[in-house]
Amino acid sequence: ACSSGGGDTSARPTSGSGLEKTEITVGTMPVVDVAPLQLAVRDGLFGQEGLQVKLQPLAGGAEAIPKLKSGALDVSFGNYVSFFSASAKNVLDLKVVADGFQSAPKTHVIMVPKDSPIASPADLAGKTIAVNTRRNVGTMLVRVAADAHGVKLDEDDNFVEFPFPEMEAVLKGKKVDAALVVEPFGTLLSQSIGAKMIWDTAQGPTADFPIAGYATTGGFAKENPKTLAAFQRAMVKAQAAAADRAKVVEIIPKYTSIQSGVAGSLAIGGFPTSLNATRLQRVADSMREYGLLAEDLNVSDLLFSASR
Amino acid sequence: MLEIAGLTHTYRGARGAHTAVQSIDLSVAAGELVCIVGPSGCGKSTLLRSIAGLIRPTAGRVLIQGVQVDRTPDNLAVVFQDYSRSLFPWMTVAENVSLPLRRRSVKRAARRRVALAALEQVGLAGVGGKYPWELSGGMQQRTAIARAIAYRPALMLMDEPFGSVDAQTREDLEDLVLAVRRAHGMTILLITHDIDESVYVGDRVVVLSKSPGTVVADLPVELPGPREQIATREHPEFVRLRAEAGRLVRGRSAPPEPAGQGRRISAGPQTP
Amino acid sequence: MLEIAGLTHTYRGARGAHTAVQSIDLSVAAGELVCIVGPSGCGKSTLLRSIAGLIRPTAGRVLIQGVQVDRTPDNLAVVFQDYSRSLFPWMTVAENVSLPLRRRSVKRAARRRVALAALEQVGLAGVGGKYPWELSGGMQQRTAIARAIAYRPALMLMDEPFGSVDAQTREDLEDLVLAVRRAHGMTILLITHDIDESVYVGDRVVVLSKSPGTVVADLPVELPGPREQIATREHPEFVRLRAEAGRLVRGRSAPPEPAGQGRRISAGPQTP
Amino acid sequence: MNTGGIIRGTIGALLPAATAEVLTRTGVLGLAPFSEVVVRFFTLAADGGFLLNAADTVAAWAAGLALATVAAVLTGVLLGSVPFLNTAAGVVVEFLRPIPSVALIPLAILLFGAETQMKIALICYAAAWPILLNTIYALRDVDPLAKEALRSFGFGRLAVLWRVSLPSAAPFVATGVRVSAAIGLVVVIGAELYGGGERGIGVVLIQARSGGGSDEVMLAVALWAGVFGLAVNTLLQRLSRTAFRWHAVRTGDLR
Amino acid sequence: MACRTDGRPAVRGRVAGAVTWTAGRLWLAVLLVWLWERVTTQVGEAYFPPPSEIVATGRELWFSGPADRFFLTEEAVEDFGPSLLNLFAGWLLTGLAGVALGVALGLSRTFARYVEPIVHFGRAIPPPTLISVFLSVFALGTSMQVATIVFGVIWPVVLNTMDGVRTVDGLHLDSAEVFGVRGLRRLRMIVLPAAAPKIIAGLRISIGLALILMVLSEMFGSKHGIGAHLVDSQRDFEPAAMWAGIVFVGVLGYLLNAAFTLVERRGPHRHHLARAAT
Ligand SMILES: Nc1ncnc2c1ncn2[C@@H]1O[C@H](COP(=O)(O)OP(=O)(O)OP(=O)(O)O)[C@@H](O)[C@H]1O
Ligand SMILES: Nc1ncnc2c1ncn2[C@@H]1O[C@H](COP(=O)(O)OP(=O)(O)OP(=O)(O)O)[C@@H](O)[C@H]1O
Ligand SMILES: [Mg+2]
Ligand SMILES: [Mg+2]
Repeated sequence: ACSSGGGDTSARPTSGSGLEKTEITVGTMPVVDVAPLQLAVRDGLFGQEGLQVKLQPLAGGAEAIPKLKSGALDVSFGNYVSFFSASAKNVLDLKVVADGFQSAPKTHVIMVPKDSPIASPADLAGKTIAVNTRRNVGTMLVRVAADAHGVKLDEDDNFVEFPFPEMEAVLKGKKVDAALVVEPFGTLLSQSIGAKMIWDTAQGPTADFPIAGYATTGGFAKENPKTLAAFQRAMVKAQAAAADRAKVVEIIPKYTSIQSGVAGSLAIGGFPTSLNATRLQRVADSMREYGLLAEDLNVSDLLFSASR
Repeated sequence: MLEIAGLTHTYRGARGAHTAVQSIDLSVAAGELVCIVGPSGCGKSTLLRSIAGLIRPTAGRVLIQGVQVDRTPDNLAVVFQDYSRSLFPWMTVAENVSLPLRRRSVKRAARRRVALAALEQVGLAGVGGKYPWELSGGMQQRTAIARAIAYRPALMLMDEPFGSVDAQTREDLEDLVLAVRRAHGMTILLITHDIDESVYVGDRVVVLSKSPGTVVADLPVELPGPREQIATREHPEFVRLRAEAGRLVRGRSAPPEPAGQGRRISAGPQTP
Repeated sequence: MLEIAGLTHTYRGARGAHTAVQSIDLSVAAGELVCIVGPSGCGKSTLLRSIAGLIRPTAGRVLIQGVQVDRTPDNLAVVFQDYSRSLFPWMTVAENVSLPLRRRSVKRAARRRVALAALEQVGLAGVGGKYPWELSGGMQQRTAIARAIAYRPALMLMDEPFGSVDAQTREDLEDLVLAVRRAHGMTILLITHDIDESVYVGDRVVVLSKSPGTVVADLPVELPGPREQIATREHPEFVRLRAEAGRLVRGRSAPPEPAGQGRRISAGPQTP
Repeated sequence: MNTGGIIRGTIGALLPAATAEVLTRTGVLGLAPFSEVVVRFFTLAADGGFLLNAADTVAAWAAGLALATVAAVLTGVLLGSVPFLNTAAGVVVEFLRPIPSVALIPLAILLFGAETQMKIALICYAAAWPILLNTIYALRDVDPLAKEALRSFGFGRLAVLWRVSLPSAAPFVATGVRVSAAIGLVVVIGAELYGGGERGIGVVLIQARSGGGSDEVMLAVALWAGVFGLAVNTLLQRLSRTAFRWHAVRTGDLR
Repeated sequence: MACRTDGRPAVRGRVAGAVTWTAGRLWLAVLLVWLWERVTTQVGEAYFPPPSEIVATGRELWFSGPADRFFLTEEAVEDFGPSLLNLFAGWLLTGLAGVALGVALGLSRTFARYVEPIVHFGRAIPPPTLISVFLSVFALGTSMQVATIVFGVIWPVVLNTMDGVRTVDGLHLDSAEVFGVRGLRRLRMIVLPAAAPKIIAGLRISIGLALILMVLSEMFGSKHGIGAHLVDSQRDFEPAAMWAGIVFVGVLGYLLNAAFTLVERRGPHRHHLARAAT
């Protein structure tokens, strides 16, 4: 019941007929995670399903929720932690439409300046760590790593928020002790200021950790089940296509300002092709464990399924 | 023409009430030019504002041509002392002069004609296209007078109209008022604190007491022939009248000053 | 005391040069009170500002007590016409009056004493703690005079000092100037456009021509005894002098007006 | 500003520019060298994509400013002529004024959805205050004698408002608009940067920041904002000096 | 007003006066809050909680602490303390630097011709685009936030001071010259007081802006402060807490403005200041 309707794609008509809405707006960000979405648009995968998709860049993801609510976006890319806590706080009637991205080796790393005495998460006690968003997946990944080394970090006291592009400046200026960064910033930091990676979060309890996906509101899902199913089908093809690293490396410089040279050496995460409640439940459980959720959250209620 | 009976005005402010004028009775015949003099703060402007319907009297009434004033009557024009504030700097001189005619629904072209004629009459032919602030003080005050003339009021009220122009211009404007009165047969009520001026231009000089102002004297001015700045002022009757009015204005006692200081503490004793 | 020789001042502006005063020669003996009259814009203020060293003459020179003026001399005080702008509203009356004494390095307590004495002299005992804007116009002008007195200058320059006060106060202030002169033996140069006033207070009346100003007459005033507002003005010599000065000021021909309009176009012809 | 003014202004800018260059070149400041920012400043000008986005931002700015002007003047006239309402509105205005529009982004998104409306609403919110306050103050300061002069010829309240109060308040309102123009520019870029959207300079910046080393673009855009703000200020100042010459003469503001 | 024939009616009169005064000022605010309450309760949108809920949240967040700490919670001390410190430090620095630069620009037309364009230029630069500059110039934390505030706020102070100094009445200057008040004494006793109304107006505008920038500067790189609180509550989807922050900023702004008005009305320059609105 939890798998998407992607399996029987070929059985459905590929023309636009039958869709409640043929034109949808999708929120996106200039990050590696959305490479399949960009591929789908470029290669006309949505068109094959009779869908016309308009992409709208988001600034930081925080505004995805009000944009979904107000109808400015029909579907939006976003990280699961934000989606789940919005849902838990009853701010948004959430439906996850497609899985997007999961961590892989070196996609989410803790970096320290070249000459830093910090060598492992065990040394992070009492230190200040930069993350791009507090109380989110970043802090969680660091806290999980620290826990594994017996160090307790406090959500409010040990983390400060900086946009990824500023991390170079704050690390170099020793204004923070460490930073959790994603690609391409991990690669760039080691190239530009010789920053050292002290921990790769893609191991232990956070290996292959679901990071982000595509969601919509319950209201939209109810009124446009066929449209969303078409979107799912296209995304499944796109996610599958993105397993080919060359395709991803090729498209990244087209929608981000990552240079082609850099793109080639990036660590690239996984692009899951199915929407799996068990996998996503991991995120909710970790959130509960680390105080980002006040109560247990049953993720399977939040997944969109075309058959419903 | 103008009948004032028992006019009293009391200002009510945050710091209590202040009676500015009290039981003023005054009547002005059509075509007369009456000057009102009185010490500073005695309520001259208050009287004028009541006549113009700009403020409502606390008691008493004002009749113009037999009609009681309750809002600004439309056969009346006012020339304020402070020309630089009563002319509108964003309009040209001609626009300023023709503005009141809009109330009479006069057409644009006709308005312009009347305005230029009025300007010519006050000696300002050719400056209609300038702005008030491009003119000297005397010319600005003439513009204000032209505005009043163009409106052809039955009654013209002038509040210290020459208080802020230099002596030279002042004499010219005094003569201009006399000429306008002659030309249009208007009734004019002119407020001034210059006793010489009141005697020089007035048919009658009404003297108000210090605050709250009441009428203390109403002197007819009987000077021969048309007035002339130098000769008239040398006339014995003029010298007598100005001395009399002067004594009446200051004679009663010193006019009030805010802080209650006597007025001549130092100068007085040293004058042997 | 004061020697002015061939004083000429030309303003250079964006729209060309304008000569305000031309070849003025004038000398004032110590203790004299000289009045300067002249039509509006003839350069009276320019003359005063040159004497005070506020502007540099284009030609000619000014000597005070034998010393050539190039920057403001320190034995000189000025009373400006516009009291409301020449007093500092952020200082109390006493602070305003005592400010100039700082220059003389007078101690705080002594400054205060001198200031209060000067205020008392102009009839303002007890208002030292108020702010200028809490006083009436006449009182403000007296404050400006007190400031000049407290400074004990050898020469006091007054630019239309009573131009913006009402007639009543004006007369009081005229008498005050006479009293101050007697009390301190100062030399005073008083600029006015009121001919009556110049004759009433002056030992001499200097008449300037229309722009560019030059000296056209220097009339000695020989009125008997101490002056008194009503009696003096009724004196035949006073009447004669004011008529003469009046003819001199306006006689030459009409003073200039910016737009070049004749001054009496309308009033003139109608005067039979 | 005339040619001389531009030259002098440029000379005045040289010292800070040289300082910035030295500091960045020597690495005292960990930023892209200033001269590279300047180069980027010029290449942006030739970049059609950037210009399209900039046009979008400027359009939102202009619309927000216009809306703020109309709304603030109307409210100002209402409050300025109804004293008891004005007294009561004081509390509300002083409460609302310091609220940063950036903090209102999510609410604005929710209320105004489509990104252009959202931006316009935020600009309008931030830009309305100076204009509103100037309008109220200016109407309060209209010379009572000027109003009486018109009333004495028998004109009514509306005529006085239209023919005296509004014209004499206009120069101060214009000053308010000039202040608001700069505020509006700051807000529109902030709104795009924090609120995302389809087009606009902020979106260019978001994209530029995705690959690291983005100071250069960010600072070049900052330069553009400054240049644009300077130009708008000069233009508005000139316009109001011409339109309100009577006022400029009075305050000696004719240079 | 009530008659004041004996003592008691006078007191009653004063009390009645105070009540009328307060009511005259507050009725609209109360009415709007009431309307807001009705509308939001009716609509029930999570992002627009009713005022009652906002106030309750704010109280619980910040004002439910122990009595010996004036009921402030630890959170309040952490949020407000640094915020207010930054605000005042930034504002004070701005005041000093802005007035100094403004005076220099006002006194010398030549200097102004060269520098004034940069001022108008700087005024239009959005502070968020300068994050990286601030970050690399200043250490993390306070000084960077103070820098953001100073940069965003200095312009109105400079421009107003310049304008005030430039428009000092020529007759004031002439009077000073005639009586030998020159140099520094002239600056201190004549120029600065004469320009004071405009300088103060500039400072008044700037404190409103400073508040805005304080919040803005805390939105990144800050663990505590109202800006951080706003961002956190937005990210945590707690609209009531976010609104409480907004309301707090509004109230703070209102209070700062009221304090300013008090200084203007009570200070030695009150008359002089009252005339110079904006
Ligand atoms: N709006 C007002 N509210 C309260 N008191 C006022 C008001 N206008 C005038 N007064 C007071 O009423 C008195 C008379 O004022 P008014 O202006 O009529 O005098 P005036 O004779 O015209 O004086 P002046 O010769 O100085 O023009 C003065 O004491 C003045 O202070
Ligand atoms: N700063 C200036 N620049 C250019 N022209 C000036 C300046 N000051 C005065 N003038 C001109 O010089 C002439 C003399 O001016 P001044 O002020 O000395 O006249 P005045 O006799 O004092 O006039 P009033 O009686 O009106 O005070 C006038 O025509 C005036 O326009
Ligand atoms: Mg009056
Ligand atoms: Mg003069």
